[in-house]
Amino acid sequence: MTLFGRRLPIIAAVLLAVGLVAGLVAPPDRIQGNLQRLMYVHVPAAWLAFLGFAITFGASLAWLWRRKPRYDRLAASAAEVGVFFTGLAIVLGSVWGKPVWGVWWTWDPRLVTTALMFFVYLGYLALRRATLDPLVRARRAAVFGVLAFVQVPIVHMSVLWWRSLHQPPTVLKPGDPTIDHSMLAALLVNVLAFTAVFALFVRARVRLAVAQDEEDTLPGPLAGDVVTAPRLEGVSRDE
Amino acid sequence: MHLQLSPQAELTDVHVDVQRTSVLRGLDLVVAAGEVLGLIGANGSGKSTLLNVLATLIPPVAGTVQVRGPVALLGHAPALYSQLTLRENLQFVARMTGRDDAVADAALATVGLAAAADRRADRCSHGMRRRADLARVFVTKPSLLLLDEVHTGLDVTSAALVDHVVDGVRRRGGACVVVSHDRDQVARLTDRVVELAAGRVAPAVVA
Amino acid sequence: MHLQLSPQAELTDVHVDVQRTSVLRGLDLVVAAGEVLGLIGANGSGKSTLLNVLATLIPPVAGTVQVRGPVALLGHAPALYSQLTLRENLQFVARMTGRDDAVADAALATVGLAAAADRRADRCSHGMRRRADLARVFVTKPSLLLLDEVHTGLDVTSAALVDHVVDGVRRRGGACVVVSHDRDQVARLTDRVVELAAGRVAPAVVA
Amino acid sequence: MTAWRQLVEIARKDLRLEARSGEALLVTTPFGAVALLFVPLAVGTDTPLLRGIGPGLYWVVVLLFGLLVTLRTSAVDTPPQIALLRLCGVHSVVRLAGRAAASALLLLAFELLLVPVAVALYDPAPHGWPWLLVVLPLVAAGLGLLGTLAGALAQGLDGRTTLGPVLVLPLAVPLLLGATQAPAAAALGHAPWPWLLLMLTVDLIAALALLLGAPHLEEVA
Amino acid sequence: MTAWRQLVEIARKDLRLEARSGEALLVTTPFGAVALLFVPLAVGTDTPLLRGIGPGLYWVVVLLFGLLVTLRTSAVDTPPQIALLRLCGVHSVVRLAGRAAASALLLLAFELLLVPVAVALYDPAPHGWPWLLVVLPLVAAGLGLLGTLAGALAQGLDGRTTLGPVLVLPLAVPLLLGATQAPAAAALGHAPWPWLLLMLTVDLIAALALLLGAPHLEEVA
Ligand code: HEM
Ligand SMILES: Nc1ncnc2c1ncn2[C@@H]1O[C@H](COP(=O)(O)OP(=O)(O)OP(=O)(O)O)[C@@H](O)[C@H]1O
Ligand SMILES: Nc1ncnc2c1ncn2[C@@H]1O[C@H](COP(=O)(O)OP(=O)(O)OP(=O)(O)O)[C@@H](O)[C@H]1O
Ligand SMILES: [Mg+2]
Ligand SMILES: [Mg+2]
Repeated sequence: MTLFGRRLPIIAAVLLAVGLVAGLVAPPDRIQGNLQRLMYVHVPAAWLAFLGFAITFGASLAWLWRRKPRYDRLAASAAEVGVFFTGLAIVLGSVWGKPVWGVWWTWDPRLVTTALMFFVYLGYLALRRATLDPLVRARRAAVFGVLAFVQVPIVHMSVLWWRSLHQPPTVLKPGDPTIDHSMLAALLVNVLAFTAVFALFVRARVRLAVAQDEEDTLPGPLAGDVVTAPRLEGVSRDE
Repeated sequence: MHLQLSPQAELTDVHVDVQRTSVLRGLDLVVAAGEVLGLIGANGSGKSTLLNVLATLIPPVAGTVQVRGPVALLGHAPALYSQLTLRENLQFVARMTGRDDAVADAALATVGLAAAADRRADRCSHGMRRRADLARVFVTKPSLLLLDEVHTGLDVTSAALVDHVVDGVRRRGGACVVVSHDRDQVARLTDRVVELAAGRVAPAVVA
Repeated sequence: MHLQLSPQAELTDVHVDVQRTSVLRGLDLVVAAGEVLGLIGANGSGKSTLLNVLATLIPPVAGTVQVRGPVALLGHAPALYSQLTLRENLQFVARMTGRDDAVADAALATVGLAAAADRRADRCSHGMRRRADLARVFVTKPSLLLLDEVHTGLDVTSAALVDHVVDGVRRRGGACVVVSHDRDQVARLTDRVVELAAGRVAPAVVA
Repeated sequence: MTAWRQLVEIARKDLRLEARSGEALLVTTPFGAVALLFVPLAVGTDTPLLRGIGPGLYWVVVLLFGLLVTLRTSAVDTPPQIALLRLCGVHSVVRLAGRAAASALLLLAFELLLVPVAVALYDPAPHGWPWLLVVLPLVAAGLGLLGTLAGALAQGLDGRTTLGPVLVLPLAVPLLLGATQAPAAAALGHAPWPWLLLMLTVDLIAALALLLGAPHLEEVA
Repeated sequence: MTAWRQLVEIARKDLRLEARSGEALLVTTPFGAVALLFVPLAVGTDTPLLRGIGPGLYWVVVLLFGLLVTLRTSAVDTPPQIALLRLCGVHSVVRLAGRAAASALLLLAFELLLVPVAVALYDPAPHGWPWLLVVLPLVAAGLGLLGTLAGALAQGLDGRTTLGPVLVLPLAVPLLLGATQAPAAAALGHAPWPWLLLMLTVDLIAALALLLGAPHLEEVA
């Protein structure tokens, strides 16, 4: 089993190329001009972060129910990739915000809740890193993976609960999306492309975890074998 | 002695990992009711781990564990709250198991700590803490008693306490598993001795 | 055996309080160079406290303490950093006393833990930790060695280590004080046995 | 019924340990007070500014140091103690619920002790203060539950006292918002019910998480 | 010479323990970052206000959480360990100085990690920042020393992580003042030497206290 496989990377690359073209071809925003093209990465990144954490949530529940190691691996991998995409969304949002809002960071509820979500899942990863025993780790991570997910709806709803600077839902909302249709098309292509990248990352991470687990479950030496009888000959005879 | 047909504990093909290293590997063990089983083995062979498995505190990665309780485990480190007095510690155990406070005082008197009952556990000597831990058994009256090097730190007069405790369990028809490195002690105290090596048990050759 | 005239340790009319309660009360004790002294006594009689006084870790409230070092104390709890590996623990001791790292590895090999050298101390069994603690003595080569129930947790093969360690100190002309509740052990290992009671020592009647 | 008695005994034991060590009330509380004192030293002693940020800082200090209260060392069971409780038939939910109850009581005391300090140092506007009578217990309960959960999640790990807070602090944000906004809303003449409801929801979610999560969080090494 | 080698080995051991547990840098640092994030949530998100109080809050967080770094659990010697060091001929000054050195290094890293967070969140005025190159090490050294002293004072007492800070926090006040005022003075075109001198004095006093106090602070129970 190779880390990346063959077909998925090709699909992802093709989709990314198409997405890039679509992003460049789509009309510039009336007010923001070309800057607005950052949207084609920022928005998919944010959504894929949500997807990652949703997978972590589902896999954690599945682990608590079935206790199969593969759910634990999936949860961990999805969380890692989710953290990556959260970071990407934050960085691109900052880059976008500097010219649009005039600052890198503002105390906008969506921004703050996103940052908190980032910290929560960093905590998730820190918890995993700190726990060695696989079973204990899987349990604690599963409980926390379920609990942590409350952050996601909070991030999504934050713009509605607290009226703010950040774009309110324009696509993911009931009714017709309030966005230019060619922009929407370009956005959707990019969402698709980054989803392929997401799948690629998660799969690679899961395979890495499988390999690691297999290495660990090879019947190694018994813990007790390291202890031998004392070797007393010749030791302090020389004094 | 009430001999019963169903065993007090039964482990079948048990595999146990601790922090990803394999400690027990395909272990089978039956502890009969009314039996006092001695368990010996080299340092690091997994005796304490096995007691934890018998107490259902560590789940096996494979195999089945069947145990009839109530179980008490006296491990290497006493289970005392160091800022509570000895009396408070034992009363806490008594209340958790729905017993009267008087039982706690009686237990302390039995182990010879009545006069030290109001001393905080962290102001006690090593042996006093070991004794206080032992006193728990007089409170909870377990039917499976797991003793991990229980003689450690007990002085000459209190070493007899162990015989007393083990006798009590046996008389109630329960079972004991006694871990010790002192082969004479084990041979004297137990009905049968097994040795733990290579992650399994085998009948021991007792000197 | 190099007999020397000046004693290894000498306590005169020593009074010691621990947390405002009096533990030792007018104790006199001379440990001669080259001697192995056994120390027995009931739980809570002050044996561990006395060893700490001999190591000059607890100052007396009255009386004089004179000790010739270097001293090593093996107490009830091993002095290991639980997050360091056994090798790192012993190398740390070696470097603190200006010795080579190789000494640490040799010491671990002596106590039968060469293969466990890279295991963190908190991943070791109770007996393994006791052995690693004992390995310190092979690194620091003390001339006054204080052993507090040192047999605790050692398995059958490693119990011989204690004899070996004690022998080494004796051959170097140093002295040992051995605390134990096992009177046979004490009688076998030591030249002279004293009993601690009522805050003083008196020659013991050994069975 | 027995479970209830066990819970009460566990909480009582935790409170007694606290009374012996004084860790939460004698030590963390002064630490929190010093933190409140430090901010004016650092940001300048401009009175209107301080009056404005006073209540907010009070709640930040309550949250951050409150979690240290819930994670105080006397509220950690060692592996032998957990084993003992398990073998005495104490369910993990009961054990953690007892701890959460004790922590919530301590947190309430902690909050009450810091109120006069904050008032003295920052002289905040006194509007809407009666709502504190509801807000303080809601925060104490929520923090007690979340902190207990954090303690159980980080049990036995290196860096327990710091990993724990990092895990649950972000989840406590709605508590912070509710606590600061409810009296503010009341001062402006709005009914603060939505904020109280938000806090209650957090408390209930935390309780539910403890109830469902506890059985998975108990292990003895 | 040997004492020097002992000191280095002790510091190296402490850093290695930190590398194993990640307590200071992986856990306390995010905790500090979360604290920085929390304040605006509570006190309101008025940007000019935040820009004004930003540097002050940064230093308050560095001080309070920095003390948690110095008091991390991996930096506590148990009584047997202290006894071991004593019997190996390690003087208590050497032991505590080694610890202080390790803590100061960790604190410097902690400060550096939090700088970008504070800048991103509060967008403070950038005047006088080159002085940070002097101020950061001075604070790290002072806090490392004071924290080590606090740890030694509270050694063996219950509630170690919280009692210690209370003892030394008052001594840290000049550090806080110096750290906030030095760049501010520089921004106004004044030479910040008096403030730097103040901080240096605190560092020296702390070092002296450690040197003279250490022999009295060591006991083994
Ligand atoms: C650090 C800064 C930023 C962060 C952390 C951030 C975060 C997010 C998140 C988490 C989402 C997904 C929300 C959801 O669908 O529930 C999102 C969506 C979005 N963001 Fe940002 N953002 C930032 C800056 C910006 C800026 C500067 C702009 C443009 C002016 C922007 C425009 C958008 C748009 C258009 C969406 C899609 C909204 C929808 O259709 O639902 N973001 N952002
Ligand atoms: N930290 C402490 N605070 C208060 N009293 C203490 C403390 N440690 C020990 N003591 C008391 O001092 C006395 C002597 O204790 P010590 O540990 O020296 O006894 P010991 O002879 O070693 O006993 P054991 O055989 O049980 O190890 C005991 O009565 C004990 O209660
Ligand atoms: N927390 C742990 N993490 C990793 N490995 C462990 C842990 N505890 C024990 N082990 C390993 O498991 C094995 C069995 O340990 P256990 O404590 O059961 O041995 P034991 O037979 O009781 O030894 P002893 O006679 O020394 O008490 C040992 O090799 C030990 O290194
Ligand atoms: Mg064992
Ligand atoms: Mg003793």
